[in-house]
Amino acid sequence: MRRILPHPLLTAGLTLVWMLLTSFSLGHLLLGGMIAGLAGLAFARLEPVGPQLRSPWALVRLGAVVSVDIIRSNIAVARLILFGGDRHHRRRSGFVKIPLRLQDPMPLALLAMVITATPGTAWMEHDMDSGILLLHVFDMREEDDWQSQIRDRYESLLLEAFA
Amino acid sequence: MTAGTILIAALSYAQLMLALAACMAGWRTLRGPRAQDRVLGLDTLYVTTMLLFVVTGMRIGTPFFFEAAMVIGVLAFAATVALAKFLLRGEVIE
Amino acid sequence: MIEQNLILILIGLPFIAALITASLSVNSHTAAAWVSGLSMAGALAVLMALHDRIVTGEVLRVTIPWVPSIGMNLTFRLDGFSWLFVALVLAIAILVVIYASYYLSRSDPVPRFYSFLMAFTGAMVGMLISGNILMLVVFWELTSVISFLLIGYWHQGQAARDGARMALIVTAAGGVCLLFAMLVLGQIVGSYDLDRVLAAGDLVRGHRLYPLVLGLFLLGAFTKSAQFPFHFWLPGAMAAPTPVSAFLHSATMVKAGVFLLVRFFPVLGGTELWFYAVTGTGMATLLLGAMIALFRHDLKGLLAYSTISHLGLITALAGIGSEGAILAAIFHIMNHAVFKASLFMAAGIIDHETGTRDMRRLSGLIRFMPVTGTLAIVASAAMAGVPLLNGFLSKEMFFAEAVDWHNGTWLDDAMPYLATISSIFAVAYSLRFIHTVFFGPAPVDLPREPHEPSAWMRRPVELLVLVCLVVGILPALTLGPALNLAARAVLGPDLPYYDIAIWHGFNTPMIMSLLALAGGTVLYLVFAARIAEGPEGPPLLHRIRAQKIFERMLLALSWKWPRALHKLTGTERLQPQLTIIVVLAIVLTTATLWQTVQITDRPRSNPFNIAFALMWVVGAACAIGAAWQAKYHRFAAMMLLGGAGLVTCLTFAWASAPDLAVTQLLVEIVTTALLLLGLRWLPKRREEIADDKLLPARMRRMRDLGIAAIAGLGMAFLAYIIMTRPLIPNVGDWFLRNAYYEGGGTNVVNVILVDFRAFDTFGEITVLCIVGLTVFALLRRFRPASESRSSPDQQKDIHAANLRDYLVVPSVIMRWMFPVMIVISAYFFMRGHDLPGGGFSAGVTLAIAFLLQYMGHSVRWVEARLTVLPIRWMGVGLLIAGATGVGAFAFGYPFLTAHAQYVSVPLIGKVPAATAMLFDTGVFALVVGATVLMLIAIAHQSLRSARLREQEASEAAAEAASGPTEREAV
Amino acid sequence: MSTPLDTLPLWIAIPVALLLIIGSTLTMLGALGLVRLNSFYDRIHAPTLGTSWGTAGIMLASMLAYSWLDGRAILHELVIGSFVMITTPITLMLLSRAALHRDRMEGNPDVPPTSAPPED
Amino acid sequence: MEIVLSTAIGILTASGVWLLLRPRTFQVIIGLCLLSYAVNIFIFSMGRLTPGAPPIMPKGGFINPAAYADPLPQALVLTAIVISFATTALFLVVMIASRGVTGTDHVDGKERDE
Amino acid sequence: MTAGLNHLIIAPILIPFFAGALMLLYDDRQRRTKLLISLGSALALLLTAIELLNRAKGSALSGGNDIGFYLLGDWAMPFGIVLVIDRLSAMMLVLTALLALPALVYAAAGWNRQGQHFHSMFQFLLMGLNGAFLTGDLFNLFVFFEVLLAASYGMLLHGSGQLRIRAGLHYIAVNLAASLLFLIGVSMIYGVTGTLNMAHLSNLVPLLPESERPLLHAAAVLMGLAFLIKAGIWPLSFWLSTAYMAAAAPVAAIFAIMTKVGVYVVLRLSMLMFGASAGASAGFGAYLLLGGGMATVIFGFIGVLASQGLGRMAAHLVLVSSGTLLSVTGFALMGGGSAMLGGALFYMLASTLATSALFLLIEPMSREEGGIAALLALTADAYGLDEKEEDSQPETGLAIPGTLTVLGLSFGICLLVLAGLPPLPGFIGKVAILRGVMASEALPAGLGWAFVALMLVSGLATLIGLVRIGIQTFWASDGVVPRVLALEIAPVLVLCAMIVLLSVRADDALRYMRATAEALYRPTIYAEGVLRAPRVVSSPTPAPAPSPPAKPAAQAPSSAAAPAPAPATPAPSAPNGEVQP
Ligand code: NA
Ligand code: NA
Repeated sequence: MRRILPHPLLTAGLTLVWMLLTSFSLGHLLLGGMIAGLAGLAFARLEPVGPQLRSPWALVRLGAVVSVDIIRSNIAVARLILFGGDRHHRRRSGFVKIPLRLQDPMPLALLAMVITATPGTAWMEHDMDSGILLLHVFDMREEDDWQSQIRDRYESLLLEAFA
Repeated sequence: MTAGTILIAALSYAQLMLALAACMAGWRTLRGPRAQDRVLGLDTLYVTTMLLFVVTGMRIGTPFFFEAAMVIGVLAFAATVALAKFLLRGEVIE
Repeated sequence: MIEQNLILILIGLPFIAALITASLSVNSHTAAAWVSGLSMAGALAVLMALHDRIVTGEVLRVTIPWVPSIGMNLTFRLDGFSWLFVALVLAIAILVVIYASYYLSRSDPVPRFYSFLMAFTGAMVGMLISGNILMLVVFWELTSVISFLLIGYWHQGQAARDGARMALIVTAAGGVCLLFAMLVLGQIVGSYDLDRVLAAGDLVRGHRLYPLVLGLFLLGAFTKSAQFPFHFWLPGAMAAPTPVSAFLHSATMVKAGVFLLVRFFPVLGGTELWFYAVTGTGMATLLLGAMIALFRHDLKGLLAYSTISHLGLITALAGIGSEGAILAAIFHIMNHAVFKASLFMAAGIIDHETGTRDMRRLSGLIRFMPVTGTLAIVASAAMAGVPLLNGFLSKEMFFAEAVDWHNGTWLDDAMPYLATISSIFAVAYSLRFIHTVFFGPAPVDLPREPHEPSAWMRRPVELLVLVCLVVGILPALTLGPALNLAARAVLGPDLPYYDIAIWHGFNTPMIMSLLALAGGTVLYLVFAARIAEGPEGPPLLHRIRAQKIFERMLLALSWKWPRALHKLTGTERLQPQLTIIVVLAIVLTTATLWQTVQITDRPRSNPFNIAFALMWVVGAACAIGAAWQAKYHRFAAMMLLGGAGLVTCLTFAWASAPDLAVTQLLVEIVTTALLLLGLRWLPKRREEIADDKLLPARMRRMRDLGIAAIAGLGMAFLAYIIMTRPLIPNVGDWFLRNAYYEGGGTNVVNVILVDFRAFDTFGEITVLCIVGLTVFALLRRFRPASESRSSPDQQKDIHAANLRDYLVVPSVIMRWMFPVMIVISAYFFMRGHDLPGGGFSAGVTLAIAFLLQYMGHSVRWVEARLTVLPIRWMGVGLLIAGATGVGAFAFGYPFLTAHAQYVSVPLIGKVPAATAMLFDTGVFALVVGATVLMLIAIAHQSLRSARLREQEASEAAAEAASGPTEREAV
Repeated sequence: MSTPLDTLPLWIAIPVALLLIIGSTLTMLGALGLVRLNSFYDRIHAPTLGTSWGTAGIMLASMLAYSWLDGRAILHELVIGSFVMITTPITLMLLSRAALHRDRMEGNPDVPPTSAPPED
Repeated sequence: MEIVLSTAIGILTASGVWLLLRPRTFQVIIGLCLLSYAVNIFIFSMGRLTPGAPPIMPKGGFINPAAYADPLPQALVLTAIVISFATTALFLVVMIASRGVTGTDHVDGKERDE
Repeated sequence: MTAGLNHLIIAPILIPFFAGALMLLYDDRQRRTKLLISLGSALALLLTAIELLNRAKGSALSGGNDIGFYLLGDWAMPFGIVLVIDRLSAMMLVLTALLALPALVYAAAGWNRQGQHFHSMFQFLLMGLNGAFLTGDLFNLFVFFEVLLAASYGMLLHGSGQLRIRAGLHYIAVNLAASLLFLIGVSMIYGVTGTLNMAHLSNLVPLLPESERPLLHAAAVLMGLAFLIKAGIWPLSFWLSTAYMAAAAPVAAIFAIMTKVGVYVVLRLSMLMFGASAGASAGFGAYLLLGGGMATVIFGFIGVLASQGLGRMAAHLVLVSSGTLLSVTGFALMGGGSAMLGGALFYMLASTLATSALFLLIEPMSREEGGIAALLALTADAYGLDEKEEDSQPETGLAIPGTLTVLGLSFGICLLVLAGLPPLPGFIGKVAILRGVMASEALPAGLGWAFVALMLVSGLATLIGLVRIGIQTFWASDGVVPRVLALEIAPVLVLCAMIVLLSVRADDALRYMRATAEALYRPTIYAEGVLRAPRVVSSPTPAPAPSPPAKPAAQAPSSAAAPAPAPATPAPSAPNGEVQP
């Protein structure tokens, strides 16, 4: 089974993509499944073993958190661009160093997506040895604790999700 | 005030906004000053164009621009990755 | 019938002999001589056999069709004139063959010599008996070409090469003129048949093109017969072996020109123009040749100029063209051939036996070679015009014509004087030849000890001298009838019989002859010593060396001027070439449209859209920006190019071409990657180019800016006027109507690509395949410039070490995108026939998927996991596409006939199953293969360079380890 | 110009229009940021407006409109939206890394030194 | 709208021609790319502009060809795009090969004054 | 060769295509197999071409449907793409095959090892050439031009090295510019006339409204420029000499036909579009072609005289030949008559064979010690780390005796042909042309005389130049006789033999050419023949006859969508009337 379907989740996901693109019909389920299966086989050549997903629920929670954050920061950044900050506060950007506990590339990639997708934070560089992530923050407010925000809001969920 | 008029207005507005966005992205690409700024500008231009594909498709009433938008959405990053990697390493494939 | 076969044998024999001798081995000297001699004898026998028919005044003809559609046939025509001439050629040929077999050295490639000689004889005979004026030119040119080979027989010497080349160029140029003349003549007469041409004299002379024909014709004849001012090639040709000179330069080739003059006299002659041109040239040549001959120190040089002079005499006679003159001309042709051939042979013997031809070194040879000496003396006397010898007779006839014939022109009046003067010189140079070579003290310090040659080498000379004597004493019995026959063949059967006697009484010509003899003797006696000490050539005149002039002219005409002109009218640089293309396109289009093009009064137009216009503001800015930056900021230019491309894609979409938008976008992405891959090997431009700020560079830029602006305006104008024209009915409508019913697809563009015009796609994928292969092949032998061989700057810095893991996180996403892109690719492929997409888009998508993996990892990493055999993909893709096309044959349809059907599949429903899809599979496979091949082939260069660097580093390390002392020494 | 969109009822048309306006405005603002902001590191934040809610707004609008027209859920745009979100990080990560690298190589004091421990 | 597109073609052409006449290979290749954009749009415009009517047909039924964009120029442009992509790639490789063997990026393989 | 299906017509395209594609599946080291495939293909091409020629000969002027055509995809005219075989194209096919075979044999002496995939590229070049000769569709012509150009880029660069790369860069840049002009021209023609079919176009030109005519002419000019660049007209020909000189010998030998493709297309299209029956467009471009052609001849022979090496000289001889043909085309547009045009076609045949032979001779003639081995060593890959280059061994073939004699003889034959000296076909061709020009009443007399004089002078200049080189090579060089392989000299001898044969059978050849020229003067034969070409399926409704599976495409959708497709598909039965303005 593993030889024919090395990445079942991926295959399922790609079949879904196929059906999203075409239509939800039996024919396309079969065709899409076949193509997705082939794609999975090709992927297995690059990555024989997939990620060990422990808790999908944590990922769902992460998704919810992130969605809210994205909307919020969209508004914030848009306002900052238009008005350059408010009366009390001039926008000040800067770099933040955050030591990460994540080691695996896969969850790191997810974290990168999260941080990038959220306007206002940008992933600069990450050192694999020390685990330090360099973040660029669009608007550094004193009251924000970026370290804890990243580590607690996102990283912990990711740590929970992946083995 | 029919649905059609509202939509046409919204679509025209969206087209205009996106075209303006494209202008600004283009300006950054042209202006620089550093290479990374240009790449960023071009990347933004790509995204803007993609959105413009979708909006124009809606405006014209055909779904046939979807593929073009998808090419940008799914594949165009390869071009910007190549550009960024070139900046970083001086060669695209090592 | 039999005569015709005989004529064919006559012309065929020499060529057959040439082929035989050519195939003999290098040292079969005797065999070659025998073959040649026998074939000549055979030909002569054939000729004699034909004599009976000729003598009745009959003209024998035979025609073998060759290219009848342009009137060029192998027509041969033998009459009294050509018979006599052919007889002369063959007879002398036999003698030359005998002579040559003793003359040529054992070390020479003798069979080749005979082969050329025989071929030449064949060509000469062919020319003489040609009954078609085009064929006459054919043989004429052949004699030039073969004589080139003969003169250059001893090509080890510079003189032989130069002489041969000059002879060829002059005579071939004349031949070209002759060809021109014959073509026009044929045009006037309406036939190339010699008989019809000869009969059309009045028509030709009355034609407005007569001067042109005459001029070209005479150029041909004069060059061949070495007439002034084209005489200089003949002395140069003396570098040829003596048998060649004896044959070509006395008896045959040089006579071709005068032969032609005589032959065509009935057509072209008899006009004042003819007289002035021909007789004038002839007299000038006669005089000049004789004068120069006197001053030549080289034996063969003297003979050559003498030949020139005698040819001038014959030419002058042909120019006069009276009955007597023509007869005299023919007679002198014969006589001159006989005595000059013998003289050349004698000179050859002297050269052969003493090792030199310089008259200043030769002396008193009569003591060592009495027989040869005697023969030479007799022959020289004939040349000088001493009575009782043949030369005397024809010269007398010439004098008689000079005196008796009148047409009231100044040239006519001057002729007797000029003739006498030249005769004086002729006597003087003949005397010099004899006196200096054979009399006086014994020679000193000759290269070889002089002695008589072998008897057989002398036999031909003996025979010829005998002829001189016999003809000189008994002209009426020997040559008289033949001459009359020949003259009648030229001038017509009504010609009265001319008796050739040796004594006409003590008349003016006789006085002139005596005057010449006396004057010549005095001249020589007075100036002998001075001539010997003087330069090669007459006083003053020797400075004007025609040969030198010619050589310089040739050098200028054929080398210096062409080189200068070529530089002026051509260029090897790319920019001017491209400029010319653009400018020509602009100029010619403008010229075509100027004041004729109409702008339609009811233009089509679509409503203005501000967003679209704004997008083109971006597009235009990007395009101009790219143009601006491409020199110093390549990277920026590339991105700006991408911007312009993006707006182009949007335009396609906006104007209802979704397929184009998709394809252009995909191509954009791959092109960007390609350009970047290439940019690695174009090191950054560090400093501005020095000349850039200077005025010329600025002027160039201004000019190019102007051209570019006009080109842009022009294209915009063209596009505008056509876009706004009302739509004419076009074939496009048909595709719209038939795509679904006939092509089985709803996306008309795709149906066109894979069905209606699938053949275009078929060609297009082949192009892609070829380019892929070319890129691959070229990069296999790629060598980067020295400064790009090292790793890029970005990787050199100390900080670079920190970049180790920079790809770890991105590469995860890039890997995961791989299967996604495969699915997207499949999606594009599947929907192509009905919606935007298709094999090409799918293929490029998959290629991008591969590219992404290469970028996200290293070449080695990817290739350890994925085996992509791009060339295999390409081959298979092409074969699938081709096989799909050929598949239609099985059903009786032409190539690429598609078979479209919607097949009902259980559970799934109707699916399109067009063979076009199979074709598209081929396209897909090919595009994947070719695109990946191109990308990877370039990418591999980095790997190669890196490996090379490693190799060099390890070698250097090894060297450092092994030889520290050497390093210290350095 | 009449399009099939004319047949949309008002209650769908209004959210569609709103989403379009939000999406395009955000994208425009993002681009504006690209023009107005002063340093590269600031500017790198701007385009994410377009790739997040800019894209989302317009894609949602399209999905809504076409789903109504087709009478079934048209979720094409979901694919584009999610892949834009997935792929944007790669570009921006590599780009910011490149910018950092270039700035460090030039000794720009505004960027923090490498966080990697010095190698020995 | 035609005027915008014509202007666009004109500007692309002018930029392309300007670059085509420059001495550096990279300029030439960028110029060729720009020119191929211009020419592709030009070909496309020969079928006149018909916005909003892609040549994608309904499955069956009567078709009014006038209501759709002319598909033929589009098919031609597609072929032209592919071919110009191929030749651009080729020119690029020749360009870098030339840079490699001649040591200069001048189109003539040597600097002007040499 | 009447109506109907005849796969033989497409064979000249498919044979090299499949051969080339098939060889991609073999590793480049399996040379013998590749060579065999390649030679087999070339031989098959030759036989096919000769058969096509024989068929074309049978029926050239019988009137009506007397040309062969092949409807690709079985689509009705003028919508689909058509291949057309007539005397002219058949002749070009034969010529191509005649050049290909010797070049391939020659390449087997070691040239094919200098780079990758030589044989595939060679086959694709043949495919492109044959396609260009056969196609009856303007855009398809563009595609095949690109095929042959792409292949020629590859072939020119074959073996790499500085000279080739530099020449290649120029060659490619110029041809890319030309391709762009071609595209502009083709699309304008479509925009103005609404068709791409050459036959259809020929019919439409006289009917075109006057307002559109200038645009048609402008399009023709732009397209013409593209062809003329390929044909090497002055001043668009400066790329040519370096490119031909730099190319490897067998490549240059096949390149001898490349300029002729340009000439062929110019001739074909100008006679179709601007022939005597073209109404107001008749004779368009005649003076341009004549002037350009004569300028090319002048430039060519000046170049011949100015050249130091034989390679460059041979390249300029190509220009002389092509300039002559272009001038004659100009005369033909003025109504110069078939005698002249036929002569020119004959001359083309002869001069192409001779230049090809000359290109093959150049290398052996100037070969020093070592020959190909040295050449390979020069180009051997310093970077070939990936694989061992076993290429560098010289071919151990049979060296021929009497090398210099054989070389000299071959050189002499080429010289005589190119200088237009008797008795070889160069002379015959020239005489035929000049005779025709002088006899023609339609031509301006002054131009005719100028042309005649130019022809003669150019022949003389050729003679001078070639003799100079010949003397240098064969007479002035003392020293080692080069080692020349039988594999290298045999192809030259074959070409020379063909030249000799051509002069022996000159009358047959000339007759053929004249008939070809006559056909060219009657474009309606071509146009009507093509436009009436019947499909295999006569109409979209199923045929009642028990024929093989009648075009199912037509039935399937109609059975799927119930109503009969009658109103939607009236076109295919009326190919002619419908689309005319
Ligand atoms: Na972000
Ligand atoms: Na003496």
